Formats: sequence, C-alpha cells, structure tokens
Amino acid sequence: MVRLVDLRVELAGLELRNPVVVASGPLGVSLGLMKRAEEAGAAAITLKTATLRPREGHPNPVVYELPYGLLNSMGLPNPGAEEMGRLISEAKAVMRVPLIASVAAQSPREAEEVAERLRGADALELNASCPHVRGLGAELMDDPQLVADIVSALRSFGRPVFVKLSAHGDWIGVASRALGAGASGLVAINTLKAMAIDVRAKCPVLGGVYGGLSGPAIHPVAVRVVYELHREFPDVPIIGVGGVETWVEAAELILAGATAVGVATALRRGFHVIGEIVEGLRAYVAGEGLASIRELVGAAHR
Amino acid sequence: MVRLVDLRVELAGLELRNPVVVASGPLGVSLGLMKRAEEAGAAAITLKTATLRPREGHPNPVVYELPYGLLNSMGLPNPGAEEMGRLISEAKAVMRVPLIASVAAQSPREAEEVAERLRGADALELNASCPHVRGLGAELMDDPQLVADIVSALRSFGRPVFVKLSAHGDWIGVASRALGAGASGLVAINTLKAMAIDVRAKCPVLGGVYGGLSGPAIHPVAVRVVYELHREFPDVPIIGVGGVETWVEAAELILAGATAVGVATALRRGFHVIGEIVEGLRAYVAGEGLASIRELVGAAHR
Amino acid sequence: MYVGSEVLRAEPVGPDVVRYVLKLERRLGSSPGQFVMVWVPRVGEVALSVAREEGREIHLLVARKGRVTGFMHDNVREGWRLYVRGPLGRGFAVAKGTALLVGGGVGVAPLIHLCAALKGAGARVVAAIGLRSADYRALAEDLASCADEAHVATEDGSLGIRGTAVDVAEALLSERHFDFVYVCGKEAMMRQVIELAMARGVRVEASLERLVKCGIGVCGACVLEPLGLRVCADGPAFDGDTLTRAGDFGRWWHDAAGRRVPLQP
Amino acid sequence: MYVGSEVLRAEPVGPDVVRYVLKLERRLGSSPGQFVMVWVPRVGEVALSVAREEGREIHLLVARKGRVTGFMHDNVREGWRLYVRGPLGRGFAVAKGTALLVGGGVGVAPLIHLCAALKGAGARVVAAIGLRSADYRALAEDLASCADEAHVATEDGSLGIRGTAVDVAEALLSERHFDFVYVCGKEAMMRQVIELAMARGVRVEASLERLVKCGIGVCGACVLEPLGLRVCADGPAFDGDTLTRAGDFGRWWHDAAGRRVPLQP
Ligand SMILES: Cc1cc2nc3c(=O)[nH]c(=O)nc-3n(C[C@H](O)[C@H](O)[C@H](O)COP(=O)(O)OP(=O)(O)OC[C@H]3O[C@@H](n4cnc5c(N)ncnc54)[C@H](O)[C@@H]3O)c2cc1C
Ligand SMILES: Cc1cc2nc3c(=O)[nH]c(=O)nc-3n(C[C@H](O)[C@H](O)[C@H](O)COP(=O)(O)OP(=O)(O)OC[C@H]3O[C@@H](n4cnc5c(N)ncnc54)[C@H](O)[C@@H]3O)c2cc1C
Ligand SMILES: Cc1cc2nc3c(=O)[nH]c(=O)nc-3n(C[C@H](O)[C@H](O)[C@H](O)COP(=O)(O)O)c2cc1C
Ligand SMILES: Cc1cc2nc3c(=O)[nH]c(=O)nc-3n(C[C@H](O)[C@H](O)[C@H](O)COP(=O)(O)O)c2cc1C
Ligand code: FES
Ligand code: FES
Repeated sequence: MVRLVDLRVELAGLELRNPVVVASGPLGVSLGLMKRAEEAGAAAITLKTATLRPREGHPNPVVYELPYGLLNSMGLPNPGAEEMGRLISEAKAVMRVPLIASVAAQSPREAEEVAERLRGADALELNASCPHVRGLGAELMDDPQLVADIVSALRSFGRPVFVKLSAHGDWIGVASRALGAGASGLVAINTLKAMAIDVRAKCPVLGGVYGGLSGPAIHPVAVRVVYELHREFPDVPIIGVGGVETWVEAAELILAGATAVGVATALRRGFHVIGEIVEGLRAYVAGEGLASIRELVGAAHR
Repeated sequence: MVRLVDLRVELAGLELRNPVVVASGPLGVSLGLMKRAEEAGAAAITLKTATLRPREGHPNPVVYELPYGLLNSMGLPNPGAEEMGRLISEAKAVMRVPLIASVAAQSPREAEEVAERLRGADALELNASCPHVRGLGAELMDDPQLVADIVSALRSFGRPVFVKLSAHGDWIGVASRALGAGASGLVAINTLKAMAIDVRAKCPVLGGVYGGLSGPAIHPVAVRVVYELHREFPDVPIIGVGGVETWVEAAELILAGATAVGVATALRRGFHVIGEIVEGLRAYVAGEGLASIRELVGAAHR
Repeated sequence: MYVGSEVLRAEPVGPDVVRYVLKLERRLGSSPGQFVMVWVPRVGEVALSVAREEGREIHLLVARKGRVTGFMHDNVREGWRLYVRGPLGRGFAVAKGTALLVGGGVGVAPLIHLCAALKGAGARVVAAIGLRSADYRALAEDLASCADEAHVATEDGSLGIRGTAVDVAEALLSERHFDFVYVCGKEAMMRQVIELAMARGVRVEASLERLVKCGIGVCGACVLEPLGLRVCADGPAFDGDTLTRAGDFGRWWHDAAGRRVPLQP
Repeated sequence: MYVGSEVLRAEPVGPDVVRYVLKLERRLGSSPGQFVMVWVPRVGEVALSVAREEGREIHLLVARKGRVTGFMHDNVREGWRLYVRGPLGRGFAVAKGTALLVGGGVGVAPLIHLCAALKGAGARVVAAIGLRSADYRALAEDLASCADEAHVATEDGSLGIRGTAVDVAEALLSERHFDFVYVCGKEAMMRQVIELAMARGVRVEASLERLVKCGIGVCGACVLEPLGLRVCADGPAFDGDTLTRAGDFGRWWHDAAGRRVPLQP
C-alpha cells in the first residue's frame, strides 16, 4: 500500500510538482526533448547554457564513457542567447513546468545582455562551473566578487537567480558572496575537471583535451558539497546535482539539504529514469511514514 | 614473445625497480604488510602519514564501499612520529626497496619535529591533502606559503621531499611554491572530499561524517591533475595516484606525466594486484616496441 | 572505452568512397542499422554505419566529406590503428517476408548488414541501388551479391537504368508486393521512398544521419524536431510513420552550435 | 552499501551476552567463520561473527564490551533497524571426518555456524564449550544441540565439569582421534588448544579478533605481526601453523592509534 504522499516542493518561488529537475546540458536546444522530459515526469527543465554569441563547442570526441560515469568535453555548444531566447518563447507556449535558463558570461554587462534575451524563462542559473571551457564557467569560481557582480546584474530581471557551483575552488566563499548579492538559490555540483588518455593511441581522447566527469563517480562529492552548503546556508534552496541515477541518490541529496535534484548523465539510459526516480521517491516517502517529501530536506543534519 | 624491457625509473634520486609504489595508508604501520607488498613487486613503500603525537582517528564506520570506489574517513590514525620512527628503523634493516615517510604537520616547526623522528626513511612526503581531518592535510592547500615553509624545513634533512597534493584547491599554485622552496617531486592526488548518507538511517554513514573518495571514480581526475602538473613542471618527478586498479590506469598516469604510480584502494583485492600491474606494464612496453618505460613518461603531451 | 582495431584493408569503391575492413580487439556485436563512432587519434571522430560484421571484422564505407573523412582517405591505410566505440543507436527491425532495400550511394552501408540479417531470418531481399555513375560499381557489389535480386540505377545511365534509386523503387513497388521497405540515402530521397511505401500500406524504415557529437543521447546535437528524436539514441533507424511526423526530416538540420539551418540537399 | 535489517529478537543468553536475530533485506551468503560489520546509526560499528544464517535471518551473539556493544545491550530491541555489511573475511575450511569444536564464551558464535556446515558436509562434531558459569547456559545451547556430542565446562563448576574449554579439549584429544580442531575464544586459550592439536598432528584452525576498522583489508588496523596478517581480510580464521609463526598471536595487540600494546588477558 503506497500512501498518498506530497512530492511538491517550492524552490525560490518556483512551484515544482516533484523534486526532479533536468540539469543543464542533456536536452541541448530541443523543445521536443524538453517535452519528452516533461512527459516523463520532470518538474522543471534547465536549458543548455547560453552564451552571448553562438558557439560550436569542441571537436569530437566530446564524450568518453566509463563504467561509473561519463567524461564530456562538449565545450558549451549553443546557438547563442538570441536563438535560445526564441526557443524559450516557443517552449513557454507549450510547456507547463518551469524553465530555468542557464547563462554563461565573463562580465556583468555580458550576463545582462544574455539574460535580456532569455527573460522569458522562469528563473536564471549562472553557470560558474563548466570545467572545460576557458574563461567561461569554472574560472568564475576563482573570482567571487565577479560572481557577486554578475548575480546583481541578473537580479535586475526580476527572476529567481541560481548560481551553479563547481566542487573545485572555494564554493562556500563563492556561494556566500553570491547570496549576499541576492542570489535566490544554489545548484551543486557541475562536473569535475578530469580527462582520459588512451594508452594505445598515447594521447588525450577528448577533442577539448579536458572534460567534466559526471555520473555515479561524482555522487559522493555532490553529497558532501550539498551537505556543507545546507549547513552553512540552511534557508537557501539548493538543487543538488551529481550522479543521480535512481531515487536513492536523489534521496541522499535531499537528506543532505537539497530541495530539488538535477539529473543529467542518467538520461543516457532513457527518459524513463525520470519517472522511476519520481516514483521511487514517492514510495520512499510513503515507506518512511511521512506525508511530504519536504520533511526530508536536510534531515541528515538532525 | 615478451621482449626484455626495462621498467626501472629514477624518482628524485630514488632508484625504483619499476614504477609501482604503495601509496600512503593501506599498509598502516605494519612491517609485515610492507614486506608482503615488497614481495608482491612494489618498487617503494609509502608509510602511513605520521603526526607528532599519536592519533586514534575517527570512530567506525571508517569506510564505505561503493561499486566504483571507496570512501574512507580513517582520520589519520597513527602511533605518532616516535613509534613510526622506530618502525622505519626496523623496516630499513629488512627491506630492500626505498621507504617514503609521510608527514602531517601544521607548522614548519612541527614538521621538523616529525621529520626528525622519521629521518631513517629514504624520502619524505608532506601530506597536504588529507580531506577528512581538520587542520591537518588538505587545509594546507589553502596556504601555499605555509606549504613552502614546511617544505623548506623538511629539506634540511637531506632527503628528497615530495608534496602530496589534493585535487581541490589551487594545486598548481601550491606545487609551484613548494617546488620553489626546494621540493623534489609531487604526488597527486589524494582522495576527493566526499560523504555518504544512508537513506534509511537518514544520517551520514562515516564516523567522521566526511571522507575521502578513492578508487576508479577519481581516476580521470587524477589523470588531469598529473597531466597539468607535468605540463607546468615538465622536469619534476611525479608520483601519480588515483584509481590505479590495473596496468591500464597506471599507463594512463605515466603517459600523463607520472614517473611512478601509487596504489592504495586496489589493494583491497589483494597484494597480487601489484604484481599484475607491474607485469601488465612490462607487456605493454614490450607490445609498444619500446625498450624502457621511461620513454612513455609524459608521452601524451607529444 | 574504445575498442582498438587494425585496418586490414582500405580499398576505394568509388571516386570518393573507401571501404575499410577493420579487425577489432574484440567482437562488436552490432545489429543491422547500428553505427559506431570511429576515433582517429589527434584528428577527430565520426559516426559510421556498420556495413558488415563477421567475427571480429567489420566493414565501413566512408565517403569523403570533410576534415576527418578527408584525413582518413588521405592517410589511413592498411596497418593503421583506428578506435571504435559502439555499437550505438537502434537499428532496423529485421522482418520476415519479402523486403525491398533502397540505398543511395554510401547509404547502402547499413543495408548490406541488414541484407545478411534478413537472409539469415529467411526473408527474400530485393535491392534497389542508386549510384552517381558506373565509377561506383564496387560500392554496390556487396549489397547486390547478398540480395536475391538487385537493380541498379545511375544518374548518367552508365550502369543499369538511368535514374535514381527512387525510380527503381517506385517501379518495383508498383509491380509487386513487399512486406517491408528499408531505405538509406539522402533525406529527400528517403522522404520519397517513405511516401511511396506508406501510400501502399507497406511498412518502411529509414536510417538517418545528423550531426552526431556524443553518440549516446546526452547532448541533443542530433535531434529531429518537433518530436525530439535523437538520431544517435532513438535512431538512426526510424519507421516511416514517425518520420512523417518529424517536421525536420528532409528539411532542417542543426549545425554544430545547435542552430536550426536548412538541410543541404 | 549496507544491507538493512530488522531485529526480530534480542534475547539475553547470559549476564552480559545478547543473541540478536536479524532479518536482512537480502540474503547475506556467509560461510562459517566470516563476520559482518554491524552499524548502529549515530553510534558506531562493530565486527561480529555470523553465528547462524538461515534464509534472510542471521544470528549474532554480542558480548557487552564498550561503547557500541553497551549501547546495543541497553537500547537495541525487537523492531530496531541495524545495518550490516559483509560477509567479510575468510572463514574456516569445512573438513570431513570428525571435528572437535572448542569454544570459550561468546567465542562459540562462529562455531555454531561452522557446526551446521560440518554436519551438512557429513562430518561428526564434538563440541567442547567453556563458560564462566551456569548463568551462560543459554549461550551454549545452540552449539550443543547442533553437535553430535557436547561437553561443557564452567570456571566455577556450576555446569558440566569444573574447568576450562582447554581442559575438556585436552581430555578429548588424549582419548580419541580427531581429524580437525576448530577453536574460538580468548587468544591465550586458543594458543593452548593449537599446541595440543599440533602436538598430536591434528589440523587446527582458530578464529581471531583484533581491532577492526575498515574490515576490508585497506587500513592495516587489525594486523598481526611479523607476518602482516590482516585479521579482517586474511582471516579471521587462520590455521595453527600460521599462528605459531605470528608472534603477536596471544601476546600483542594494536590499539586504535596503531601502537603495539600487550594483549589484555
Ligand atoms: C548514424 C550515422 C551513420 C553514418 N554512416 C556513415 C557511413 O556509413 N558512411 C559515411 O561515409 N558517412 C556516414 N555518416 C556521416 C558521417 O558521420 C559524416 O560524413 C562525417 O561525420 C563527416 O565528418 P568530417 O569530419 O569528414 O566532415 P566535417 O569536417 O565535419 O564536415 C562535414 C560537413 O558536412 C556537413 N554534414 C552533412 N552531413 C553530415 C553528417 N551526417 N555528419 C556530419 N557532418 C555532416 C557538416 O555540417 C559539415 O559542414 C553517418 C552519420 C550518422 C549520423
Ligand atoms: C572478526 C571478529 C569477530 C567478532 N565477533 C564477535 C562476536 O561474535 N561477538 C562479540 O561479542 N564480539 C565479537 N567481536 C569483538 C567485537 O567486535 C568487539 O567486542 C567490539 O568491537 C567492541 O566494541 P565496543 O564499541 O562495544 O567497545 P569499545 O568502546 O571499542 O571498547 C572496547 C575495549 O575493548 C578492547 N578490545 C578488546 N578486544 C577488542 C576487539 N576485538 N575489538 C574491539 N575492541 C576490543 C578495546 O581496545 C577497547 O579498549 C569480533 C571481533 C572481530 C574482529
Ligand atoms: C553532456 C553534458 C552536457 C552538459 N552541459 C552543461 C551545460 O551546458 N551547463 C551546465 O551548467 N552543466 C552542464 N552539464 C553538467 C550537468 O548539468 C551536471 O551538473 C553534471 O553532469 C552532474 O550531474 P550528473 O551526474 O547527473 O550528470 C553537462 C553534463 C553533461 C553530461
Ligand atoms: C584506507 C585509506 C587510507 C589512506 N591513508 C592515507 C594517509 O594516511 N596519508 C595519505 O597521504 N593518503 C592516504 N590515503 C590516500 C591514498 O594514498 C591515495 O592518495 C588515494 O587513496 C587515491 O589512490 P587510490 O585510488 O589508489 O586509492 C588513504 C587511502 C585509503 C583508501
Ligand atoms: S549526438 Fe548527442 S544526443 Fe545524439
Ligand atoms: S581492519 Fe582495516 S585492514 Fe583489517
């Protein structure tokens, strides 16, 4: 007997039907894929990170599969903020779940220009953590003041602003400054900086040389980052991301302090994983004799 | 037909019969285990990290097994530098391979006191990277000047000094300062900061709450760190550590720029893994038609 | 996680098409219509259909297109090492009965693999092959010799009838009954064949190409809108019904930056 | 990677020993002599021998020793959830013929599991059980009822003969032939039994306890010098020959910091 349980959560003003969100990346710039994710049960969709101008990304190979995760070196390919904005308008017309637009920029000015074009989205996420693109993404982690300034700029659009953190660098410090500048929530973690070398070819495999490690391998790292962020900032909503393959990893991140969880690499097994995670969480909450999943957020700290 | 190949490498003055070294930790403080590792083929032994005074470490559970790695939160248990020094003297009398003593300290003064007692070892390794002990280990990564000062202090014992880096923090910066202060080589990487929560018990599993992730999960991160270190410091010997389970991962680290590789987590499968890695490397070098494994060090950069 | 391979043979089968026969370190285990990503170290990686698999050997038919395929044609000879990941994607449904296989140029590649499987399953196979000219004769050979019956058309009439694979297919579909049609070639051509088959109530599958980056369904590069079909993971083989609902089919393409651009003819 | 379990029963089998019967979420699959690490969330984790395994149920015999076992005795009742990892270590060699099982106090735990396996393998089992007093009667029951023949000794003579398990074992070994001796208890006791058996050329195995931290052989906490034997991974069951060469056996112990300290008697 599965009891009636309430999976809804509120995330910096966004009303989510359950805590499972698609993380930035796997859906590329496809409305069709967004719809498939929504139909599979996702409670919100994060768009592919957009830059001001179009980017082709790194040459192939862009991924390297490992038994316990995935290395990717996409290099933030995207059609630029202008086209991403058009996609968002189209998507808003047909999607019922909130859309979170992901922004990459090197200055507050640039971030504003990007966000201006993405204003149709329900929330903005600053990608301060992409490990395989020079100048964009993770380099921001070294400059907390810049992150704060970009957050201030993004705030002006009247949408919740999330900051996506890397597990490298001083994420507590960056989070603290970003929150001080008005960020509404945090997303953690992005992929870990990594690479692969083929021992026969004797050279790096990825076209971009460096890549980001995702999937099960990084899950224990994500749990730790989310746990510490929640301990430092107990009132701040967090989207926990990293190695969520089943409801178990999702539950771990929620217990650590995440209000919602993001899924990326697991989608290589198909969109059905989203529904499986949602239903698994439902059974878990019921099995624990609770009425709402909200009671579990941060419960591992108690 | 396996051709005769030369597996010997030279590591900051240490002559190694092959590139496979036991990393700090798995052998605890046991001369018997060191001998077993030597008999299994290890070319050098790193001792458990020693602190000035004895430490009991964290309460159980101290490990959490994952399909793709291991979380440990030992908490640097060790009998203190005095007893470790006695062990080293005993060991030097019966072991033929070099012994590397690992030092944890919070100040140059303390490091000197520790190293003074460990001076029987063939080399010293500064543990600047243990992720689960407050004040000792990874916190050093935030203070490159302190690392440099400790390295200077350790240099006075006339032994090669290695610095063991974390993949968190500014390891390039720390390495650069350490080398400036006279470090002879680098060891990378230590475990990644991580943790596990049990979803039924709804609390952290490890007695020390936080732990370090090792094994296959961290291997691509180790490859990247070693690759970048070798690019920055092409003449500096590196012991590459992280997820070496077979000769393949060992070869990857060597191609990335490591002169030797360290093995820890793989030993849970038994000491025979050391011999398997050594023999696998021998066959690999032969299969590539090379005379010496030294030709492969850093070859992925070419 | 690449499987290493050695190039056993690299033989031109047309002015700008080379057949590569690779010996892999271990069996691939592909089904017809699946593809592999072939990595040329320090150069790049491209998607290629498995044209044949026997033991540890696979055949690839590679048309010169751009950077990587150009490098392969110019440099990759017998004895080279190539690195393969796969098999990837979802291949054709192998049906019983009588099948019509319609291939345009290098599009015959997955059909060769399919033909062998169909024959193995006891089907009767008729092939309709369109080539630019008789210079591509060798490209058609494998499929022609596998099929029970093969019809070749060339644009200039230098071999077989003058015309396209569509012309041949249309004639065959008009005069006989087929249980299944499989097609691979340019999208405009595939569109026409799908229409011909569906108009006659014959089940049809087509194998598509799009810009493939990850090859495993996690990046969205290869998507067909508005259905959100990933060629690399939901395909490359799709049934005709699905493709008629995929507006992009035959019309739009996503470039490397994900911009929607008109499909080159 | 713990297996969750529910405590089905927690029954005292002596003044400071409790038998816990756990129902696991899935089968453990232990062989006799193997152990598990039992995690009591927010309290700690201890090594315990599997005293019996039937389907998804396992038995543990837990002596009050310190922090964790004390907490268990005081709090862990029917309905509690405990978390188990294992089976760990290398257990006893299950031999045929006639076996003598010598258990001191809670040391009977692995012998109960072993007895069932020996009986299953067609062996004849004689048990020699040493207890402090008749108050521990229940602790001996499982082994006594499994064995073909059981002899009990108590230190105060309140049950069976007055004396120790060693006294019983010595008498039995002097009067009959055994193919194998298995012993578990205090190390001083085990040393004596091993000597008795080896003097008569009888194969003998003993199950050891040491301070176990990781339980999987990667930390060195449980080591016996000078052989570098890890109780958790190379043992806990060792043969007599190995143990006579392990100088620490019966003499030295490593404390939590890894200091070598005399073994408490
Ligand atoms: C599932 C699948 C199976 C395929 N099977 C085969 C096969 O068996 N034989 C074969 O020769 N080719 C096949 N292809 C196409 C092949 O992957 C491309 O021709 C190749 O990637 C081009 O790489 P390049 O570096 O040589 O060209 P590039 O330097 O990348 O230049 C190619 C140019 O052509 C355009 N283009 C047109 N179609 C494609 C395409 N499908 N992929 C990439 N670029 C394209 C690009 O936009 C670009 O401008 C297949 C593709 C897919 C997706
Ligand atoms: C392979 C194996 C199988 C075991 N099987 C059983 C069993 O079936 N039943 C049972 O009751 N016990 C068993 N033990 C012993 C049990 O693990 C310890 O008694 C327990 O860990 C003590 O934990 P504690 O927190 O209660 O005591 P603590 O608070 O840790 O205090 C225990 C004190 O006793 C000392 N001590 C003496 N022997 C041990 C030991 N072996 N482990 C830890 N501390 C020790 C410690 O140094 C410490 O001072 C087994 C041990 C091993 C290694
Ligand atoms: C193919 C791929 C593309 C990604 N692209 C982006 C991106 O554009 N922006 C971003 O912030 N994160 C991106 N990520 C990171 C994911 O959003 C996520 O943080 C990371 O993969 C960890 O989650 P996972 O283990 O569930 O994959 C990408 C990940 C993958 C695998
Ligand atoms: C149980 C255990 C104990 C360890 N103890 C130490 C230590 O005392 N000092 C240290 O520098 N590293 C220690 N390490 C880290 C290893 O030396 C090594 O850097 C890390 O585990 C990555 O290598 P691996 O993937 O081969 O395990 C320990 C690792 C493990 C698993
Ligand atoms: S190429 Fe990445 S989803 Fe198809
Ligand atoms: S307890 Fe760690 S090696 Fe045995």
